[in-house]
Amino acid sequence: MKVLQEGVGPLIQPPDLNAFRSWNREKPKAMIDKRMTEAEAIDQFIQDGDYIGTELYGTVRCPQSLVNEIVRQGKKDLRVAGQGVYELDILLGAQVVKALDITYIGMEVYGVSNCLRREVESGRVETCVEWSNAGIAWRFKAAAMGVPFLPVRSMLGSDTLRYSSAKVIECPFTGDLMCLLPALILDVGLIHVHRADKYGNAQIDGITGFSAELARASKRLIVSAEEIVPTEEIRANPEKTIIPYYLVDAVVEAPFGSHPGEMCYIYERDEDQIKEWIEASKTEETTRAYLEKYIFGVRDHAAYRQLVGEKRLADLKAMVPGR
Amino acid sequence: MKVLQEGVGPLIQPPDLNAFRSWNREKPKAMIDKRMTEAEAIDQFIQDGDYIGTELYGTVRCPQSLVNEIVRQGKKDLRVAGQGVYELDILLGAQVVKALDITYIGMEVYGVSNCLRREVESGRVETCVEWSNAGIAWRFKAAAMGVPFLPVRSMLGSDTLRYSSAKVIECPFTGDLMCLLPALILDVGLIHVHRADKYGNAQIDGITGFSAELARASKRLIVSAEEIVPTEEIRANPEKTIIPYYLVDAVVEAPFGSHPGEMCYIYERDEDQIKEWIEASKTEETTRAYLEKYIFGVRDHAAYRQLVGEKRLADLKAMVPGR
Amino acid sequence: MSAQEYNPNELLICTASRLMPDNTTAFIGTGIPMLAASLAQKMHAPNLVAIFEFGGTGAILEDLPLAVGERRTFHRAVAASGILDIVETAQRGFIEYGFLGGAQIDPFGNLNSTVIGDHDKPKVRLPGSGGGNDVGSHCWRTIAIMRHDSRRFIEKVDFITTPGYLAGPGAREEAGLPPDTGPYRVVTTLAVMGYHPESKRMMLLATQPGVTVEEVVENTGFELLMAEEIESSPPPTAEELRILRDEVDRDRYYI
Amino acid sequence: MSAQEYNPNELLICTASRLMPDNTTAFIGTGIPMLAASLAQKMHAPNLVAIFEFGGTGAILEDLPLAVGERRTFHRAVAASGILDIVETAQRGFIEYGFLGGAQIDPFGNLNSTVIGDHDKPKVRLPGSGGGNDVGSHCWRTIAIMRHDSRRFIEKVDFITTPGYLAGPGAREEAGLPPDTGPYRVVTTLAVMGYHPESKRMMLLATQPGVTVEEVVENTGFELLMAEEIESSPPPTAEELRILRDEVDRDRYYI
Repeated sequence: MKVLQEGVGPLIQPPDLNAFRSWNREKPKAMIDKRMTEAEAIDQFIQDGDYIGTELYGTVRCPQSLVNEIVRQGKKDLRVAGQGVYELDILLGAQVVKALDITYIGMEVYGVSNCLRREVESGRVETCVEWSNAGIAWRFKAAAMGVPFLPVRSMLGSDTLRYSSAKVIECPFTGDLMCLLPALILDVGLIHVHRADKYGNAQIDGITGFSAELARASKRLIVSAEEIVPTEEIRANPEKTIIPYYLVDAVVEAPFGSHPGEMCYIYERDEDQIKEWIEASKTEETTRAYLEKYIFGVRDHAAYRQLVGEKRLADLKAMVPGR
Repeated sequence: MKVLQEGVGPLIQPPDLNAFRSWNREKPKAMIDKRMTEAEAIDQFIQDGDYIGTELYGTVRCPQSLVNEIVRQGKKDLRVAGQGVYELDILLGAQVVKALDITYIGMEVYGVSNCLRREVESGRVETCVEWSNAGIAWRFKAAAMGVPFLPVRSMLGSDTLRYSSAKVIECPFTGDLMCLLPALILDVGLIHVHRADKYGNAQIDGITGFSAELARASKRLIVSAEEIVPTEEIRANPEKTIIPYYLVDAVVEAPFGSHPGEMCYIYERDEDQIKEWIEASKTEETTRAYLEKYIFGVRDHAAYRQLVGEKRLADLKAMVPGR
Repeated sequence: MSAQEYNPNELLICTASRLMPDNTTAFIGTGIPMLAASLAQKMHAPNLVAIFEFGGTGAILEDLPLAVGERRTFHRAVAASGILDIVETAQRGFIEYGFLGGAQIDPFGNLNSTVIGDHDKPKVRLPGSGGGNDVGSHCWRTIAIMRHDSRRFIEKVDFITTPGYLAGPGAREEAGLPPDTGPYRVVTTLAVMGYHPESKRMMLLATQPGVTVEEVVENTGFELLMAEEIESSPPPTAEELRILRDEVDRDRYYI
Repeated sequence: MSAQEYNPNELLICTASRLMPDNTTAFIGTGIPMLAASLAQKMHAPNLVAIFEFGGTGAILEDLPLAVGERRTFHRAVAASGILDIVETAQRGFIEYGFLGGAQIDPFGNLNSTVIGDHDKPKVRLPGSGGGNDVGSHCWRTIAIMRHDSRRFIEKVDFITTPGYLAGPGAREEAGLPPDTGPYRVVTTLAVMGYHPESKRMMLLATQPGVTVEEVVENTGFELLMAEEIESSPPPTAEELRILRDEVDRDRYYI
């Protein structure tokens, strides 16, 4: 296969689909109660140096209680796939990221990420490999399909491709140039959902982002859910299941798990706390103070909710209009 | 791109994704009332020689009233993508098929298709290009993605590949051999759904087969629906929409549109009529008599329903258990 | 039919059923495999994860599905998706067992369901691959359920619809198929066969009740390897037959 | 602020809004494009099909979405899917307009939102492509909304995050990008620009109210082509401002 161009970016995680097959074969297919706390899930399934990914869009449906626990446990040298706003900013603020497959890390309308700037410009993040949003999602899709690459027409002609690890080839059917994206297999995927049963069958309301793809691209998958429901509720609406249980290693009950982000139909975004973070993230010192307050200073997600305050959380719920 | 092996089968429909883009650009994006009868839809959108495809599984959710109308109007020389049971058998029985991208045409537990045998063994079907079920679905998926091929690990090493138009290459990331499937763009796609609005927004209950892929791989798309619903019903549950209106050219209200096939949660399969067809299909003469009775002998789908009989249709509905 | 007697389909169903362990994934096709999976769930494998090609995962097979995409294939399932999600799940290595059939099989387990005779001028045009090739490419272990006679068990199939071990050891990997996959068992009304771990050729493991090794050999059109010890496959038990007749296929679609 | 006065964001929103015809598809990103799309739906384009990256198609923008995946992006939508369905819809040619932004733009409309300085030792690390590269690769016509000064409008961007016309005529096609796609308009508080049909270089089409051609040139760090007739972009109308203030952004998130 003649390669006409290739990006100079390293493959931070090589796409070995045969090894992934063997891994998946060994995952238990039994219906096992996988409920545990954030602390147990992160301790058991994330190692220093792991390649991890979060699924979300902006601050919507972030697995934030899991990300907070990663920071709390002092996991480090993480390699991260990123499209992210607040949650990746927290990881960068905690200085636990070593390498990034990056598409977008920023604060949306609030502008650039101060933490990304500090970590990359200082060289503490050693590697940034560039992709587009769909590029990263397609890389998950390739892994989810069980193939080592997908051909797409994004990224062609750009420096985004030049600083990626994609390759350009000529289509053997049409002669069109295609950008080949290598499959991205995560060591650990983190997804927050509306509901899951204790085995890990998970359902999401509204748009689904790239949850199906990331879940299927993960060697280990930690699902947090606003609510744990009986399996019969899942079986009554199997069309809604976007993650079948056998993909899942841990199920964490996490009400307000996306806070300060939002969860559609359940609670709105906590704009005040987002603004507090934007301010805090401006210096290393204030960043540390923020992390101290919201992560190290609280034992777990229940304590975090207490710190944020029942009234404030109730207000965020009350802001949700009818459908 | 070095090709290590290629199937000897012709590309019955070439994968020109740029032409497909231009076609899609011109499709109207306005919300237009697209309701019409089977006769109008088939007359307006299917030409002799067109490449068509139906979406279904076995006899489930067949666009049968549309297929019957194709036969009734004497469309001919069709090129067809097939995974099919009763509905492709009817097209073959009517001798209107010239070329097949074939994965499976048979009668499931009732065995081989007599019509397929007659048409292929006589040479009236001039071309059979072989694929697997997923192979055909992935070919639609490639077109739906807007790329000229997808890499997969099906078909490798087999004569199915040898008599396809797939190609084998070495993955430039891993060195693994991959089967490349060319995108399959239909001139006309036919899909039967549970509900649609008059613009073409369509929803399906239960499993969805390859409806999303085929709908997105069709230059023209005819949707028949058990029920036409107000758009507000669609907008109240946008997650359920598998076909957005702008893909659709015609919306046909067709209660019992899948008969003698079934429609999950609405009516069961008419086993007696399937058996009647199995018997009839054994000779050309009895095949013609069956087509005369159920297609040429009735003006339209309403007359067909009358022929089958209200009581029998009511019985098929009554056979559906609670969910 | 009494509990002591049973018909050929009942024998095939019971034999296939026993090959499905609990808490395992199995790709279930139309016919015998559906009955076998339903029986397995009601006997030794209540948590057998039945996976159906067009989207059903983990259905509870209270009622017998009659076709691969009908509502019983996702009845109280844990997920109901579509064909590509399912086959990609297999391609990703999640599906352990897959069931296959065909008109012809060769010593390496290659299967033909496409044509008898030449492809372009066939003597008999058969249905084609369907999901067979996908199952045979991606599932870790495939089980073929066949009618057993010497016109079907032949040295060389007319057309390799679904890859077995192709030309022998290493051939699947050379063709690019996933490593460590391939044919596992062949179940017929005469015998249960496996494959020799080195030569990848079909090997007689057990005879069905009342069948002799000679009968098996006679009905096989190629040289069948013999396991060191040829077992006698136990007949369907009274319990299996009761569940099969009273619960699995109450309406006698198949039995 | 009275109906006669307006702030820079209001000007950008109204100008961008008028570029969206009725019954057209537009890929809508966070910020100004959301307000512009909402305003367009309430003014001249009630059937503008707003498409949001993470899955919303055809939402009714009664309430202003604040981010690209939040509930208002699929409020009473015709479909709610996921990112790949949306970007594949664009890749398949269904999306006419796409909105872009960036820290730098060059005469061919190439955009940088990745780094200032060298990629591996950046002076400023910016957020990265996000959906920008996808929009700029697949949509038929892209509209960039920019702050207008000579440090942003420069001869050569530090990094081509999102392809404009790359090195000029034919370069997109040579790179494999879909034919007939590319930059269409640049909207700033100073001007509206297009591209010369042959040279594909940026060309001044209209100045914003009260802005002179000289001011535009002064704030552009490369030679700007001039349309034969430079128009005056009309100021926001009282009706536009009323709807923008009373309906689109009642809570003054942006204006």
